[in-house]
Amino acid sequence: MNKYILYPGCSMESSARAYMESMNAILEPLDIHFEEIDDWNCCGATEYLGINLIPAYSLIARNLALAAKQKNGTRTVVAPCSACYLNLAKADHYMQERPSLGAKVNEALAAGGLQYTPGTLDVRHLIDILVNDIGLDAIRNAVVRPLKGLKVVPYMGCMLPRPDYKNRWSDHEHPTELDDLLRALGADVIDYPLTTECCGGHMTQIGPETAFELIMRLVADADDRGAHLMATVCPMCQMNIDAYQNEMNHFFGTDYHMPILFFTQLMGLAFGREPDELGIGTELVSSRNALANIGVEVPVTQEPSAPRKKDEGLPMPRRWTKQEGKKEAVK
Amino acid sequence: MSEIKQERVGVYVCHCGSNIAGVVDVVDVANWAAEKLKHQGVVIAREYKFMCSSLGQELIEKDIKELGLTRVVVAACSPHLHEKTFRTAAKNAGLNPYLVELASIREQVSWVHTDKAVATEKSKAVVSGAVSRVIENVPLEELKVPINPNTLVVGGGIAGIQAALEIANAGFHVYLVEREPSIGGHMAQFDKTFPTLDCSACILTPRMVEAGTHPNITLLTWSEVEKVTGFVGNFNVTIRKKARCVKEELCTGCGICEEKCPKKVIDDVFEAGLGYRKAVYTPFAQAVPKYPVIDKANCTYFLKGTCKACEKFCPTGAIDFNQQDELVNVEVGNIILATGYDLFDARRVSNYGYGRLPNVFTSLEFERLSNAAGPTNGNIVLRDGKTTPKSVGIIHCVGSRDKNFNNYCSVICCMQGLKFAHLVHERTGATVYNFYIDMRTAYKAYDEFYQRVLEEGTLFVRGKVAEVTDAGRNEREKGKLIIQVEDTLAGKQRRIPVDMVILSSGLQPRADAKEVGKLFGISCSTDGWFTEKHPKLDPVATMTEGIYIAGCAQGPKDIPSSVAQGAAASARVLDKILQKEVALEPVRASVDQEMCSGCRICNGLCPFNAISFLEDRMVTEINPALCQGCGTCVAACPAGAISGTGFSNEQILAQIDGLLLRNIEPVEA
Amino acid sequence: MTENFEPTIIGFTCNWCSYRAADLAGTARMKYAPNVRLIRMMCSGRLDPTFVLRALSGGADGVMITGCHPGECHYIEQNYKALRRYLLLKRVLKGMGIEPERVKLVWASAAEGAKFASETTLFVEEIRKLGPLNWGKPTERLDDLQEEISKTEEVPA
Amino acid sequence: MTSNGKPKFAMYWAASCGGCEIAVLNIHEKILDVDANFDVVFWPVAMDAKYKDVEAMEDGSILLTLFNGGIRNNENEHLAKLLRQKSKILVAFGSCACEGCIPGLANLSPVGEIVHTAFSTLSTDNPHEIYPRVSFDVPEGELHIPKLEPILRPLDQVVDVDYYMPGCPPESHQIAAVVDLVIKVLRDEAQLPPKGAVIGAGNSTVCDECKRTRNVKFIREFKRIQDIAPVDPTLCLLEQGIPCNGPATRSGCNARCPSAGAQCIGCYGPAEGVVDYGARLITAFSSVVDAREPEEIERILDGIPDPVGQVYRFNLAGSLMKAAKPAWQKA
Repeated sequence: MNKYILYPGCSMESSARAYMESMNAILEPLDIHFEEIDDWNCCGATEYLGINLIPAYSLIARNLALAAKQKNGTRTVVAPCSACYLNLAKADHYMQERPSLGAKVNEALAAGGLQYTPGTLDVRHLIDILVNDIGLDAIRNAVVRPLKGLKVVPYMGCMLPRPDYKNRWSDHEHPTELDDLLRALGADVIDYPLTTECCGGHMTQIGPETAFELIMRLVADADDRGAHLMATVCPMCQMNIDAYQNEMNHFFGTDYHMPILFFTQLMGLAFGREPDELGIGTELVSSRNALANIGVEVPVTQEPSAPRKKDEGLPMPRRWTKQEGKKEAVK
Repeated sequence: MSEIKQERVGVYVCHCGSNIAGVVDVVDVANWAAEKLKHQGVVIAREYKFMCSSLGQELIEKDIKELGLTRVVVAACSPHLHEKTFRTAAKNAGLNPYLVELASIREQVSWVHTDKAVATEKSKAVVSGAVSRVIENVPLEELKVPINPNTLVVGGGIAGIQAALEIANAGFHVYLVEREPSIGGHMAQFDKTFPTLDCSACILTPRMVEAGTHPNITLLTWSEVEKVTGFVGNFNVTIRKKARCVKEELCTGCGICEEKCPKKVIDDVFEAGLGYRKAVYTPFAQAVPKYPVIDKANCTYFLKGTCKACEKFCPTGAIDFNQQDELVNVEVGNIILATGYDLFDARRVSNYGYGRLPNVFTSLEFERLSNAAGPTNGNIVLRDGKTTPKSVGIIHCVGSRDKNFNNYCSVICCMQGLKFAHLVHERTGATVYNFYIDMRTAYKAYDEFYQRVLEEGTLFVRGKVAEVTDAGRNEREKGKLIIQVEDTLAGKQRRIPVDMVILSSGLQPRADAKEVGKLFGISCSTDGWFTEKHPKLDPVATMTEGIYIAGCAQGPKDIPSSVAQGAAASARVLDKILQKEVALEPVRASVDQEMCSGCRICNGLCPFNAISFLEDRMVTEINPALCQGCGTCVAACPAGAISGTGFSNEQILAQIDGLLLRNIEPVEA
Repeated sequence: MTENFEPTIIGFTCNWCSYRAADLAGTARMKYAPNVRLIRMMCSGRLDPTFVLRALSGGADGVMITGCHPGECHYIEQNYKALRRYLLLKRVLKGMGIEPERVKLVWASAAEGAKFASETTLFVEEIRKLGPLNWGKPTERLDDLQEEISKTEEVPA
Repeated sequence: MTSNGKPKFAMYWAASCGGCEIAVLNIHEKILDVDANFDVVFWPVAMDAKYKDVEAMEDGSILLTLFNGGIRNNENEHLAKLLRQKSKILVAFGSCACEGCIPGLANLSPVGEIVHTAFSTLSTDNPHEIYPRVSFDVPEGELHIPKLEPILRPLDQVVDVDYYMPGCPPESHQIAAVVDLVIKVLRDEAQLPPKGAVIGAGNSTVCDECKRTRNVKFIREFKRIQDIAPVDPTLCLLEQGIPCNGPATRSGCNARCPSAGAQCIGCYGPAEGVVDYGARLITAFSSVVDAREPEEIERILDGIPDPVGQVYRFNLAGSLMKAAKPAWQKA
């Protein structure tokens, strides 16, 4: 029985519900038991730390303080989302590295009767415990339906391997943990050079053109290499590539159709679970055709979002009109 | 208090130009010594601009003769610099050289303190300590030890070969030990050498043959040194001669065995992993000695007990599978370590993609590519072995001048990069980019070579390459290796697609340098290179008498410097041999067997086995020849029965009292 | 009083590593506290605890013992013996009521001039904080034993 | 010379236990030689001579004075100076006079604390906390008792000593030998050794006379003798992990204690020419410790719980440091 404390994070319950469902689906065959931190709060994602350090770290450290109180025989906090993992790891690291910060944060936590001594907990990502604790052999043994014939591009994202405080990853530029795991599922894993390139993060809100450029690079290269779909470990990466692929195509006048799923969804398939139990089909860029390669029938549960009908009223202004001039693809 | 000895002490305080006098009030120190230390025996105290000058030394010699001095204290620089000078001066004046003490008031006072008054007071204390100590000095004679004229050279690269030849030509015997089956070192792997573009083999092999056939050189290849005991002039070295499974006396070097051997193995030593060799092989055609070796790890006979093809086809029956390793014992007087370097492992720079992107090559791999005797017969082709690249990027400083890897500059990678650029131009006509941060072409005819490569049309981009990737973003980049670099002269980021990338990687100490250093009793610098006695004035000697270093083992350098150091080391060895005997510092320990109770506490303390126990008389004895004078047993003897010359208890205790100025004020009751 | 207290410290160095580190600090003109007066020995293994006791009882406020890093001793392993003596000596000093921090062991190789300089200055500050040792010189006058004892109680009439 | 032509002999005991006096008697019938050859003029333990008798003697009239005991109070000091003045040969007799011995261990604490411990601790029934006073008025007049010196000093730190005779107590066969020597000197049949020499002892260390076999020592653990059952009767005690002071203690006692199965505790003091006895033992014990890592060395050294007592049991007052810091501060 592998016991861990789970810090799910907001996206797991909203935009990345599929990640949560597929994760829960693979726990039982791998004998993993998660105990959620009760009354956990948001981790500040990528923005808050950039705005104001002390309240941001206090917000994050509150989760660590709660988890420390709840230590049920394990000191490892697992965060499936890369942004949550990085923020928790940063809080633990910098509270130790800069005692003055630690003191101020503890002062803030004291208001809620909480306290956190840095170093008491090990903050780790889901794929880290799957590959290093559970081990690829155990995963291989649990595979019932090998994903032979499914060409997958492993996309780790940029938050996981850098900064690597505790030297957990095989390499900072080209980590192979996701490749190995997908290979253990029997999939045809493509050697993907952009595995830790950025997906744009919250640039989709601040500077869409930059985000589209980054997303286009990822999708284009995956497509060139003949990938059926991409697999990722981070809700933000999944959302950016999945939700904005259509607008990216529109912006660059390209027509890519590169589905992107969570690696736990593929693990679920390999463990013999049905697509609807894994949230497969809820993605915007449908993975129907991709998964057909391995004979998996994805039910059409949701009408693909039909383009908005033209109503009779005055035409809506286009959202990014002021960039009209530079619309053609960056050469 | 011990009664005041009636020694007549001379104190000499050096200005050292302004090095000392600039901070320390030398006149005040001299006057203070004359006045305050008079009751200890100081009869004269002078200060002079340059004590180490001949005039300064004459001052001492004159005083010794005229004033009958029995002790001399010179307050100047570090004993490591001029202790010998002042000891010789004393000797010339008839005073035993070991009755001279040097008080360091330059390196340890004037150069490191700013407050003049405090520095002067400290200098007085240091002089007082030296005077109290020198009174306890006793006359000593240097230990004369005969020098064995034989020499051991470890490492058969160009530096080792040069050293061996120089000594052998001077008529003395050399044992040349080389770990690989043949001598030649890294240089044998190169195609051309810069800046003359000489063919490396053409200028190296004659030297190898000369070394291989020289009557005064015993070649011990495929061998490693296992144990070294003894000291300068009298080293006893145990060498493990690994079994070649080939009887050297029968083998003619015809190469049939290699031809017939069915087992192909990747050669990641000589061919740098690009080419293949057989299980029985000689590393390259011009190998010296010509005898092949059997690689037991890959030979089918040793794995499964079958095959034996080589034995069948050998015309002279030279193959002998049950040949055993042999331990050879040699007596030598001096040892030269020329063990060379390891190439920096370019895979550590993961964003350059070596090991992941097929068409990224290291410098040694390119040397084999461009070498006519190499796996591609000199054709520069991509990893598929067929297509000739149309554009090549050469990246300098891979792993060097980088705080994540090696801080130092590896000296040769710039010229090596230029040589590659020229060879690619000459052989393929491809466009060549060189990515550098500083072009270091410092030695003779090096910069001219850089101008020539410039004129040949090589495109130079000054900038540290950020990444080599195969993720092309547009048609121009598809299927190519894209070099992402900030062109600091053009002031913008550039993405340059090329077919092939060559990493001009830096040099690194041998992986086992620390262990080898410990084996020979020398230390390594923080970067891992062997530590020389003095970085500027004594680069080929080490702090251990009789052990010398040459070539890249001492630090990254090019072939001319390695050859020069090889010759320099041999010159140092020759002057030791011609002296017939070496004078060892008379710093030794000895046991007063009357007082020794045979408690044996000291018996386990000596790593040089100089301490032995006489069972019959139940007392301990120290062999002066083996004793290195570290003094550990002197400090350990519970009965105080072991005394040490040069650093005796009396000297050190007196120096402590002197430094604390306890000898100045009359000691209160 | 301790601010302008200038401690006197005796430093023992080994000829091959720490003495050369001191020389290197000199040639590199690194500045460090002038309170340490160095004695050169062939090896840190030559250090006899008598030297440390002689220094402390002779007026030194602290003793710094330096040598090659373990494993890099010119005589192969003699610095380990210096380490053992240092550890037992500190226990005896503690038993004698002397702050064990007054004696410090520092490894510095011939290439670590900077470390030698910084460790020296650091040690001088540590000793300055501890204040003078003044061995054998009473810090409080004891006029009369009687007055010392009577301080403890009043004899009933 | 006294009226009956025999040389005068005196013996005095300062801060000591009287064991040295008994040791003199322990030379059995040889005491008659003493009486035959000497006129015992002053021997407080044996006869009722008064100080003023000694003060009345001419200077240097006592040929041989055996002075045992350290200088603890001002009376000891007065007598030491007096006897020095009156004696031709003054011998520091026994460990107390030579180096302070067990009374010297008082130098580990300030003198006020010593008196406090003596007069009002658990084992002393002193409800009214009555303390000794140097002078006290009584109807008959003013009473005086000697004043304690701040630290105990060996004889040679107070007066010039001619010879030293170590041992606690000196072995009776050694005392007998010295008596014979002095008698021979009287008859000009022998020469007195050089001034300041140690007499009545050997010039090596206890191991020289110890019958136990000795090999090269590699100690992994120091133990107390009572924790080893059974103690090997023939093997060197130090080799069995018992911290034996024999290697650093002067010979002369025929290794009395090790031969009786106990470790030597160092009562014969340092060997010839040794500056500090304790330092010799510190270096001896650390030389046999078989460990390289600091933690491992510390573990082994924990086997000597009281290092000061182990290495300075008999010669604290005669060592370089003479006393502990607290004792110095109020001196």
